[in-house]
Amino acid sequence: MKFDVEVAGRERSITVERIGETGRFRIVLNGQAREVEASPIDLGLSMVFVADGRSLDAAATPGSGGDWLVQLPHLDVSVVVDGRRHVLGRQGVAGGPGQQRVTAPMPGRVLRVLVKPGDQVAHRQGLVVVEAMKMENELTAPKAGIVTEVAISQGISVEAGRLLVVIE
Amino acid sequence: MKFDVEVAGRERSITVERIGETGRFRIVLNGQAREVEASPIDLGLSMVFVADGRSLDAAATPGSGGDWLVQLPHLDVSVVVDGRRHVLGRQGVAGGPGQQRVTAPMPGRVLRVLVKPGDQVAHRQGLVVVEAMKMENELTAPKAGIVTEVAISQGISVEAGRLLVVIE
Amino acid sequence: MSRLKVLIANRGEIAVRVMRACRELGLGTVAVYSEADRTALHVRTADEAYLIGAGPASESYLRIDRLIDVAVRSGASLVHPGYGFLAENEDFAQACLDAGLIFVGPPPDAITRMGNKTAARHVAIAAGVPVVPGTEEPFPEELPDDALVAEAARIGYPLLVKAVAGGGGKGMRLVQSPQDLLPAIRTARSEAGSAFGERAVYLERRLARARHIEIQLLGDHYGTVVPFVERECSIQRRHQKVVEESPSLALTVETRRAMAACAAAVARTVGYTNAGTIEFLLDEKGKFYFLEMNTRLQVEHPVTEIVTGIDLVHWQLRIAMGERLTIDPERALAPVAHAIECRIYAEDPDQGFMPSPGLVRALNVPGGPGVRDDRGVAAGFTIPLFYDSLIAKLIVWSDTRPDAIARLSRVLDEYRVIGVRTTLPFFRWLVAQPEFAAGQFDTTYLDSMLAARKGQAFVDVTDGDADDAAMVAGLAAWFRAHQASAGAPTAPSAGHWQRAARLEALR
Amino acid sequence: MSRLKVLIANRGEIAVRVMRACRELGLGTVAVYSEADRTALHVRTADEAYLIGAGPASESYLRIDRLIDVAVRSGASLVHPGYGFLAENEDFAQACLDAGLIFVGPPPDAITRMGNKTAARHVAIAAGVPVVPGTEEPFPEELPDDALVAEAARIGYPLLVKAVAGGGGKGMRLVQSPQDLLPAIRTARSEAGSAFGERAVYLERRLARARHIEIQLLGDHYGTVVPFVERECSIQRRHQKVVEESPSLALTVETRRAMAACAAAVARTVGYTNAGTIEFLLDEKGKFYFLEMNTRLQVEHPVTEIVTGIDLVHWQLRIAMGERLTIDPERALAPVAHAIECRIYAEDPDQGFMPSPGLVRALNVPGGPGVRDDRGVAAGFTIPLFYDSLIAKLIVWSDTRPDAIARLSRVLDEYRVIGVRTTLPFFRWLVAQPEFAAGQFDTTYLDSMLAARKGQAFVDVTDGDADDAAMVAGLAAWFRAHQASAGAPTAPSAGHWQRAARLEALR
Repeated sequence: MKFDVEVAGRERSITVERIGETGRFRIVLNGQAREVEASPIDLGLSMVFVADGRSLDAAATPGSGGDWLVQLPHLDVSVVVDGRRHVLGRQGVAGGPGQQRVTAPMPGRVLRVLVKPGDQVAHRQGLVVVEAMKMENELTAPKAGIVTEVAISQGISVEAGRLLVVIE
Repeated sequence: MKFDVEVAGRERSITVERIGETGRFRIVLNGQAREVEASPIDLGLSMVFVADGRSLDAAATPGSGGDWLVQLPHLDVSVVVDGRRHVLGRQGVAGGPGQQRVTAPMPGRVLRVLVKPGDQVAHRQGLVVVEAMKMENELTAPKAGIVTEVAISQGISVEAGRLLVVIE
Repeated sequence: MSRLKVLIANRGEIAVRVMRACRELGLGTVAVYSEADRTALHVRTADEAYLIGAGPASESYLRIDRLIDVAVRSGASLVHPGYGFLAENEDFAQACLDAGLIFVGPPPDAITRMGNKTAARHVAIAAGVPVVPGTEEPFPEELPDDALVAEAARIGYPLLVKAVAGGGGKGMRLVQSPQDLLPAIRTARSEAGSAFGERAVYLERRLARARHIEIQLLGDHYGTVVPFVERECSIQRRHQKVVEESPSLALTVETRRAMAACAAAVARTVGYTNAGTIEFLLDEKGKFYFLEMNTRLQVEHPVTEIVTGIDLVHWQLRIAMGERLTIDPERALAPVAHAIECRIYAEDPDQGFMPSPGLVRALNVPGGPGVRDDRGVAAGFTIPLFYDSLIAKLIVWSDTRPDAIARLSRVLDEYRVIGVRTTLPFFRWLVAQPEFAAGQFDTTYLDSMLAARKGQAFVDVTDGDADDAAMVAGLAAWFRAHQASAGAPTAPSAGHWQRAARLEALR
Repeated sequence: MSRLKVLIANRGEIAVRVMRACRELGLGTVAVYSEADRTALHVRTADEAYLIGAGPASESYLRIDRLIDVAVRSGASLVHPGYGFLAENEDFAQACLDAGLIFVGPPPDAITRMGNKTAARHVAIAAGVPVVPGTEEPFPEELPDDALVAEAARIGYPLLVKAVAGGGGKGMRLVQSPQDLLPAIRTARSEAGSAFGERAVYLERRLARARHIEIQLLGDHYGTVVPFVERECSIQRRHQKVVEESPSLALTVETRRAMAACAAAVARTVGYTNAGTIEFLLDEKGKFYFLEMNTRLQVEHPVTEIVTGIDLVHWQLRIAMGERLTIDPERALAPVAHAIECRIYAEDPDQGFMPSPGLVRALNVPGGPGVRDDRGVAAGFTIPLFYDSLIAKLIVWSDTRPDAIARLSRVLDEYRVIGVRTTLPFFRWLVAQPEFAAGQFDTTYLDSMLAARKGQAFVDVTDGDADDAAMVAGLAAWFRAHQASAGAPTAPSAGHWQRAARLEALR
């Protein structure tokens, strides 16, 4: 099977083929072929590279929209397989050039709205305070600009990814 | 929903109805009604009895044929829901009256066959030695009688539940 | 005779911790839970559990009336408050006594005197213990701004605005210069009001390069007070402890004994009983100052249990039931190992430690020698928004601090939480820092390090990592595809993914 | 400089245990695995892993040629054999040395002398240590039956038939009277041949009411031998240790020192290095007899690590790399706690402890104070048929034996393994026995207790239990039914059941 994957901003294509019956696979990535022993376990994979014996124990949790959260022993990374990453990611840096859409990085309650449309804001100036788990988290401007939209109001609950403020 | 259940050899019927939207249930068992808070977790259930607060954390793993392995904090027990227990259970005490079918309680290899058809055997006399995990396990006669069938031979591998010997 | 029951007026890991001690002492356990905690581990661990209200703590875990009601209904004899919530609330302690229940903690008036940070400073001074310079009385909310500014100038900058009812870094703000004073006081008041229902604050000088050292103690009802070997909690992010250890590299045995004596003196001055902790700041010259007292069990109590072999929660319960404290005081002061605790939170360290609540799909908790797992979350639990997002405390120990750090590194690599982001990548980074290994840090260390990183991710995705991740995702997609076509000869557990994908679709 | 690598020539919990020590010392880890162990925890834990053959141990973990080949290919410098498999095989130790590898264990000739049970008895006698009366030389297979009968009569009944190459109760049979002698010798030979590839056996008197007490020791390459505080392993089922603890209730401090001195004397006599254990029998009068030596790390080593705070596997590796043993001998003999280990097997105690291999769906491993989890199995692993079915070692400790037992009881209640039957119900029964609590047992205790039960189940299903189980199954069936109808408002994790049901159907 052939998949298009995107990881850490890099696009590549990958071919996965089973060899025989016993959990051995041939993977071609970046034009390079490798043989691995691979078996699914729980929410992950146990992989051993045949050439050098390297053992890799990884979790792979499917998200919505074709992305997987891959957890290697020392880091977590999102991989998109045959699809597009969701527009509303974890961090609100979506939007066209010049336009910055600040979204909620976690669910919570809007405790205070510090700006209104038309305000001039400096880089790192506070925009909205969201309370989650009893801690106040101040979301700041990713760049200097003018607030063109405030999409929430004080006291409401927001989901992760919800648009809060647009700055141009 | 109404279920017929069998547990520890006792048949009973049980009615499960959801109350409202928030994980509360009304269960009628043996003509007695109880309210519980119940939520599925992983392979189990968290249950709290509303009347006396008793908390019960149980695992319930479905087997084939409508039976569940229910694991209470201090014991494991099989429960058959709307179905029949498999004939080939863990222990070979199946068969008609007077006939005892001795089956393999675990997968393994038949190391030695100690009886042949026509043999008279005493209660607890050794019938077959099955090796599993490097330990030799001698399966013995559940009652005195005559061997009417030996269904395996030395050296073969057997699955759990496989018929080994019939005694009448 | 039916056995005694203990109501645990808390949730999460500390509720589970207390229940374990109850079990070991033959005591029954009664849990309370909010609607957000129906499947929480503390509910599953308890003998009995009672729903006490909606998710927000103010409607459940902070409702004294409902807690007392459950204690009475369930026939509990003792109430253990854990830490946080009502653990330092004298009204709750009093309400327990009024209902004929034993409160597993100090007497209400000791909570009142020591829980109020400014009153506690008076006690320390009366006990002859040096205090950090600061305001002697809390500020009423109506105090004019210029009075605040004048008082701050008297103390000197940098200074800290602290909630009188504070704890855990909430309602606390560092102020470097006069123009930041008033906004800091406003934020601190607001946070304190939300966290503790009490908006009063006071000011305290920020000591330069100070280390946070604290002394655990136990007191019984017969006048015996036993202080323990110190804990060091200087690794803090925004005034919240992140790593705690015992013993401290920064203390001589003489300073340990002096500090322990001061802590015991403070406790005796207020007739303190049960478990408590006196926090000190240690300056660069080895001089120490009383900071405040926590009139309860602390998050970091396990490091003390490990290095002394003494079970503090057992003793809390035994003292509450009237037993005499028979610990050898020399044993309490002589650590037999070095222990380090990390607080594993459901927070994304690469997004400014934003909370990352959600469904914990699976956990790989490390084992083997020298590891203790104090966890409040099991697989299948959805971490709610309403509370502190602590998943687990991971405690390691070994003979020496370098060995404990080597073990910590091994253990952090084994630890995996699937489903939510956690602070594990941050700890893997921290444990590799030379300053951490050398023990060269003070309470500002971590915030300075984090500020200098300017949000840089705690792990770099190398080309090799990206290749690995791509292969893992490719194989996972392959298994999912072959699992979907019935009867394909894949391993059974590939079904997890199908399930997971279906669950995502249901959201 | 690339770091040193260690090949771990084993599987399961001990392979994981050794890898943890390697990690903590900065050593790389190389695993080997059979086709039945592709997803085993020891493979997932290692830096590198190499397939060495089919499931049966004779085609994989016992293949010296393949192990040496992997060690050379991977660039390993050290080989750790764990316990079992080739751990006491002098040919393997020699093959490692011949290939320029460091064998983490004693020199091959010490294995030869002490691994052969009858030769070991000669060594003990030479060291001035009392031995259990028995045959001084092994029986050749061609020895006529009447010679065997005569020799047995000389020793006296009851007696034990023991494999010369034995260990772990394999190839061992108790003989009460002459008519059982010859069948017992046949079975023992057969089991020994299958387990160790060596059919020789010998006879030993069965001491009445004897306790199994053993002394762990470490020796370096510079002549230092340090013996440790004893372990008691009298709780045995069919000569296999089931529960181990340290210290023993049955020893005075004087006997401990005498036994430790004897153990060290035996080790010195053979120029022993690395970790080993001398097993003794202690009779009712407090007199002890050399039983045999295990020239390797033992399953029960964690209890010693806990009560002394000394990491034995670290020291195995450090000694192998040429370090001097710098342990304070007094510390090694002075326990600071009481530790108890239970071996959790995939066996069904209610079916005569028959193996219960299969897929482990989930595990709840207990945590909190005083618990160590040495596990070789993770959720999602299918326990194979080919090997010992040990899932995990559960070790608890506390200040005193009664406190440790109270903790063990708490911890056993928390422990749950979903998917396979385990010996957990048996341990819950054992821990409640008054003889166990009182420490009144010898090596025959457990077998007698089990025989007296005549197969009675370890748990009785009361009417209340049956009601509970019926309700759990009814609710589970309800959730499954509502999960099946799409969009029903059930909690997400109910999907597990659908998955599990589908997997069953695929089998």
